Amino acid sequence: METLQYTLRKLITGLPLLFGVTLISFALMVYFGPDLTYELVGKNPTQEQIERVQSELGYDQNFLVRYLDYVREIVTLDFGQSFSTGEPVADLLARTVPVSLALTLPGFILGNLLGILLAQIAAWNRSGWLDKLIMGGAVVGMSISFLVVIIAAQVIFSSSYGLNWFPVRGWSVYSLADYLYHVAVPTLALVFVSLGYNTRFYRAVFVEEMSRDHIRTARAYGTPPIPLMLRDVLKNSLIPIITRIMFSIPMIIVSGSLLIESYFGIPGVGKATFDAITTGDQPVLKAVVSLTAVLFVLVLIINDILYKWVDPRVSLK
Amino acid sequence: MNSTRPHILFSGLAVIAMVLAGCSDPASRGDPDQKVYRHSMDGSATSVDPVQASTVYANFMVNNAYDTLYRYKYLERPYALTPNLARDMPEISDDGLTYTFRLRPGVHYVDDEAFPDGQGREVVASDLVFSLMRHFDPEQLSQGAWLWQGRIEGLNDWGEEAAEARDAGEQPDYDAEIPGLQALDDHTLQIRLTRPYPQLTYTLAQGFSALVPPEAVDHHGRRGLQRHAVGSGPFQLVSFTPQRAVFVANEDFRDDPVDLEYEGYDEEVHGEFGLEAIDGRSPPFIDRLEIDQIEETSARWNSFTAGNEIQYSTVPAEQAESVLTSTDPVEVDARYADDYFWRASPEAGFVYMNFNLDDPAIGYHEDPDQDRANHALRCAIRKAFDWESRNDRFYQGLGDVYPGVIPPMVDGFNPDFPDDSIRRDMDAARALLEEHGWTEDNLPEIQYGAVSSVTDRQMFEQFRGWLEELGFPGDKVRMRTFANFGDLNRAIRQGQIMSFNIGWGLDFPDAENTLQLYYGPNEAPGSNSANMKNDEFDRLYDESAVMQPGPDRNEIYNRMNEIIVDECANISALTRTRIEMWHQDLIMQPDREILGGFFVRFVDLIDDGQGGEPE
Amino acid sequence: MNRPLLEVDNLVIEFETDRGTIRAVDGISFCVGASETLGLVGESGCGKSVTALALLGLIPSPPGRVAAGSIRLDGRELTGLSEARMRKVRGKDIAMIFQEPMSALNPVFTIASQMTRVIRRHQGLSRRQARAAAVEMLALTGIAAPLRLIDDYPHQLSGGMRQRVMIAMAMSCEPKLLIADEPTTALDVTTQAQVLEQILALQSSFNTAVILITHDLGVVAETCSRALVMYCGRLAEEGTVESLFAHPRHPYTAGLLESIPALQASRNRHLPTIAGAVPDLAELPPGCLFADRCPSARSLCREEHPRLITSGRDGRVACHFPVQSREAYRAALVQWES
Amino acid sequence: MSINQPANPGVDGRLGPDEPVKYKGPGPATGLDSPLRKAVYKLRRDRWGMLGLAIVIVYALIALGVVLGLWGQDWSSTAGPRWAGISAEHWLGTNLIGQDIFNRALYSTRTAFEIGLVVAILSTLLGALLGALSGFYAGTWIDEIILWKKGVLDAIPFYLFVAAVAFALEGNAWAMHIAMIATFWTITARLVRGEVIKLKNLEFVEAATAIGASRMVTLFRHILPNTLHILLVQGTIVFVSAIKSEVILSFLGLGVQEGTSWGLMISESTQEVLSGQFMNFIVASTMMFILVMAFNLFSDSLQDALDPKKVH
Repeated sequence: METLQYTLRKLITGLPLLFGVTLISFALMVYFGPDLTYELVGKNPTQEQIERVQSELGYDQNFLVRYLDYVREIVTLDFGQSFSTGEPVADLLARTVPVSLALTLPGFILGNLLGILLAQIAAWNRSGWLDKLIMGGAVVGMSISFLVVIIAAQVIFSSSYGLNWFPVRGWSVYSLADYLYHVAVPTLALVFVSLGYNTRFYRAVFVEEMSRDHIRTARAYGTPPIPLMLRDVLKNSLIPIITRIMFSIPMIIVSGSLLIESYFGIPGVGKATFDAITTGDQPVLKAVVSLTAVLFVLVLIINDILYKWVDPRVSLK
Repeated sequence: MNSTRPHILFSGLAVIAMVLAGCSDPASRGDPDQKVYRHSMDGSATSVDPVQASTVYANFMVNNAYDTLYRYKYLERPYALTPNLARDMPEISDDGLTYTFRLRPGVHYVDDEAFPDGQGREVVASDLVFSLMRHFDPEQLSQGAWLWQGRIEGLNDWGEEAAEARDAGEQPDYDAEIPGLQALDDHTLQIRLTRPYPQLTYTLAQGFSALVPPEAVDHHGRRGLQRHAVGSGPFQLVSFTPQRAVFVANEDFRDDPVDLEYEGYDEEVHGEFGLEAIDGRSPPFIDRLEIDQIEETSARWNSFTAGNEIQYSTVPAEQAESVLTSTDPVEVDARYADDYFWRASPEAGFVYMNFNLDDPAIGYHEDPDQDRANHALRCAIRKAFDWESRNDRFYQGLGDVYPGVIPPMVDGFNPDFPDDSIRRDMDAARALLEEHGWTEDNLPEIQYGAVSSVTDRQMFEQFRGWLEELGFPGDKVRMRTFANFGDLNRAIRQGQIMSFNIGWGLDFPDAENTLQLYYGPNEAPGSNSANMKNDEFDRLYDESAVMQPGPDRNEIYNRMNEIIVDECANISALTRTRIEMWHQDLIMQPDREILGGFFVRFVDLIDDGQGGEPE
Repeated sequence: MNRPLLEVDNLVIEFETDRGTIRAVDGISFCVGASETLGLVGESGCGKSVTALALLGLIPSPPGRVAAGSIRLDGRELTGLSEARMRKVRGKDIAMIFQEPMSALNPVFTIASQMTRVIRRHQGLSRRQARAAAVEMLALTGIAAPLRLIDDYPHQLSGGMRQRVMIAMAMSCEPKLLIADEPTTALDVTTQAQVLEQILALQSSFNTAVILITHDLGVVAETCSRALVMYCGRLAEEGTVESLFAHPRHPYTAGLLESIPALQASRNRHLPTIAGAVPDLAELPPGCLFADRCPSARSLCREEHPRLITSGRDGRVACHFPVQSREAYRAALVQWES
Repeated sequence: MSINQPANPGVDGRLGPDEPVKYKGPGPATGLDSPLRKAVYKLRRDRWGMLGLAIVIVYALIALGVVLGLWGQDWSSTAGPRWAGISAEHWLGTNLIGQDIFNRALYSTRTAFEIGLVVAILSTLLGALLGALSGFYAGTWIDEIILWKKGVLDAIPFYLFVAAVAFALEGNAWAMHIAMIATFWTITARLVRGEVIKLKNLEFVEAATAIGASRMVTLFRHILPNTLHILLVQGTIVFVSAIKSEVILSFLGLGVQEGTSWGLMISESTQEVLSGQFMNFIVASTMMFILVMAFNLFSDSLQDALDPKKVH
């Protein structure tokens, strides 16, 4: 009941955020966004035809009218059909979001788990050679551009100049084997690129946590390293960990990994959204933007509820 | 803390569920006894509605799902028209204004819920009347209306009435009588033109003119028809997404046996492809057609070479190095030639660079001296343009470079046209500049519009390199980037860009289609993006536009081509060549061009029961 | 006297810092007898907590390390012990109570969870048995309804309650030695007394030796039999509580005694504190480290480090010129200040 | 709890816990009185940090040389052959259109510094200003609005935002800079806000207020200078983020519009590596990696030196 009340209250306080995200995105992506007119008018259009298309696309309305239309669409959850393909926006999201999730989740999960693991090892061996090795590796990892990682991974694993084990690009997944075959290289790249940041972040969290009095207490009572790190330190560090993970989730759902999807030609939501921005496909943009905002508010709420779940001191006031 | 376990279990299940949901639908793999042809395209059709069939990809879909009155012969090149839904070629009145078309009787639409009893009714002449009227109904957002704009008596007037009706929130009257567009009976159509338009028959082979039953528009609406087709073509569309289209054979497709010789079969050219197998049989031969629309070149190539996925692909540019052993003549490495059939096919179109002649810095100028100087400047830039290098660096040396805008594949191409406009001559270029008083200081800033992509940028930098050799300071050659083609296109259509690279795909194999690119009245926002306005050219265009094909007309075309070259309005042209490859169990000669999209009905598979490779 | 329970001999603890190696504890030796209560007194930063952590092998390393010396519990050497063996000592043979009951307990686990883990680890009991033992132990520390709070989280308890929980946890494995590091500092005055009483009561019933670390001489006076006074990582003075209070020998001890308000004869006199600051451990002066703050320092004190000498019956002091009496110290102080 | 959570792990993931605690070694520090001198002293003793700084300086000199016209001027000439190998004329070979890769890599250094400096300076200033206002007026509507803006920007996926800005500005050459500045300030602002809230309750600030200094003077004269350590460290972090983002944005066609950059070179290489042409890729990514790595090392040691609470 407390949670429910809290959620409702929080939903209402999330309205300004919803408003802000939709307004800014609407202004940038839709109002000042690309002009589809000349894509749609044919080779030798007349002035009337041009105006007709512009009016069909809503370009002749003023900002407020268009924004209010947008708000109405959000409220009714009806974004219509893609301008460029005629595909209902709901279908488009239903088709692309799972692909993005399937593509990025393994890398995201592995990147975080490995990051936590390495950070725990580093934090436990703080200032030892293992710590220095791990943290040195993290700095190196952080210094390599994501794009470079992707290209290198592709050349090494997917080209005839390297091992040629995996497909160069694409996403034709019909079975679990196909899935593993296609997801391997993207996952590797995702893990590589996130591991440095994750390890550093988590190590800082753990090191801080390890300096707490209660950890000293636990050690003074003979807690062995593994339970100490995995139970005492980890559970007490969950708040920053949860925050980091939770706030990545809307990004994963909405933008997937745009770069991976573009580079490997994978039909995920990041690519779809990016294409919609480049072509000015307003219905798709509007849906994605409002999805982002809603997810963000939801994440804020779930985040707080999770805080309460992991830390009994937190109350949802 | 016991409560954590179910949570972990639950999240694990959720992840697996999502992963599986991320897998594509495997159901489309089909039954092994069926003949399935898996085609691939290098871009996406965005709609299957004939009114929006403006791209190669969309046209390909429309050609297979719908019927047009005419089509191009399967194998004959240059492209030649042949009746399709029409029984024969049209009867044309002596003044060239009245066309009478006779439709085949007994052709039916595929079954669809749009029809009262769900059964496809017969295709009748009034359906074509309706289909052409649709282009002039503003609600339908036609991209093809320009083909008939002002050409057919009364059609434009009806368009205005339709616009008024739509503005008033009413349905336009599709039953209205249009003087120039009448169904005399169910199988006879008469078109009356405002002035002669010899290309009319060509336009009736375009996807834009495909026959759509009014019931389908009423029932599915414009939006519905973007992704659903109700036609009478050789195939029936089962599903369509921007990634993949699936068709099945139209069981009731009319009986129309193939006369291979009539279609242009030539033992020497086509002998190795096993096409004789279809002679005398009635298309379509395959049961199922799957079209994967894969823009990613490597993904397409991988899928093609993997062996069991797509069966047709063009060779991506980055693979050309390893696939080809020679570019002139084109030779394919044995690794590929042994496994696949291949063909080097020129595109039905070309790429070229335009100057915006409305820009006083480089184009027309009130001051005659300045006007001449600008003309010299354009010509000098053209002389500095190194087609050989452009072809070599960006088109693997496969392109065909020729002067002017009449490409080799159309009637009217003159192989003896002087080629100095495509020959690089730096000395002459510099001399020309000097002669007209151009110096490093008074040269204008050349602005080049392009999309912000790697290739476009490299093309620009190459161009800038040439101009630097010509004597331009590097900072006087600037690229104006556009985030996407739509914005660039708008800027071009609004006459804001001084120079730009652009391509043109032929709508029909007649030089009129390319010469109109420099016809004054077609200036921005039309397709005359150079905004060339030359009185003689315009007069000749008007004159030739009403002429039937023949040597007289070709002579005028040649003169018009000369005018374009003399004006230095552009730097043209290069026709790209693509290497198409297909698996050897296919019996076909593919053609990815907008004119050749009719080939799929002639595709057959060697039936060895296993679907394996032939000997 | 029997063999002492704990023998610390010449313990040296060093830390690596940005500014070089510093000695936080420099050559301390002492013993604790079974069931004895030893006070460890000094200002904050004097090395007393570091010493306590060293007994448990918990010096954070790096940067710290036990550079020399030996620690023997029941005759068993602890300094070279492997981490795994040391863990068996922690909580079982030596238990520790910390200063901050607020933060010393893990906020995200219940009392039951934290206590049963310790009990099960060292006594091999089942979950249920361990819980029963925890309840019993909580009752022994004077918690009226242990079942009511055992499933609470630490933040739901008052400071005094938390410290009792801490004591219960410490005593739950019946350790031989209990180290109480400022156990009452963070508590209010009434609770302080109760908590101290509880520790003493349990000590006698379990026969545990206690090292009570404090800066509060009053607490030492009330609870301990013997006390060590530390200054800058070194032992300043050692002796029985009676003799330390009656006859402090080290000027630092005398100074500390002077600054206890409750022991002052006259309340309206101004309360003397020890002037000056503790020297920088990274740049230690030669000679006596207390010299700069000492009213009776002479030139020798700044040149030569004083060695521990026996004083009285079983006391020791590290001073070239030990204080003769508290009055003499006061007089010297007045003179020095002026 | 408000929406002001550490919400943007995207830019560099360095959002530490709110209050890292360092080991409190025994003994108070004396000797080095000024915190700045102490920081410089610490910095100079950090070998990796100094190595990083030295490399950054070398790069800066390369960039300066390009600006002064000493080298890297021939980056656009297309006179060379296609994909030439290493030779005396083309030290690192040429690209598809015959441009000299060595010269392009040098010129790109200048581009990197231009982007890094513009974005780092402006976004840090913006973050400082808004963070300071937000912290100083914590709890008022000014704070609320700034927090709201921050929350909104954090909620829009970064690359989509940049793309949107780029399209809204129709391919403007500064679109990338503007978009980065508009997103990177939020972290700086969050850190400065926290610091300002802490500082404004300190004695010297109260003293300044007591002697009648106006609120703005107090904020900008007395409080903001005390957040300098945050700004310096954030500046280096943003610099690195900007250079790294440029690569990806250039690949997406949203990046550098004039001149060339490592990002553009790497984008070119995406079309070359599968044909076995690796020079563009290797040169540009190595040049960039070394600079970013050096900056990271320097940034870390700067953070160690300036922030006494930094977790080691």
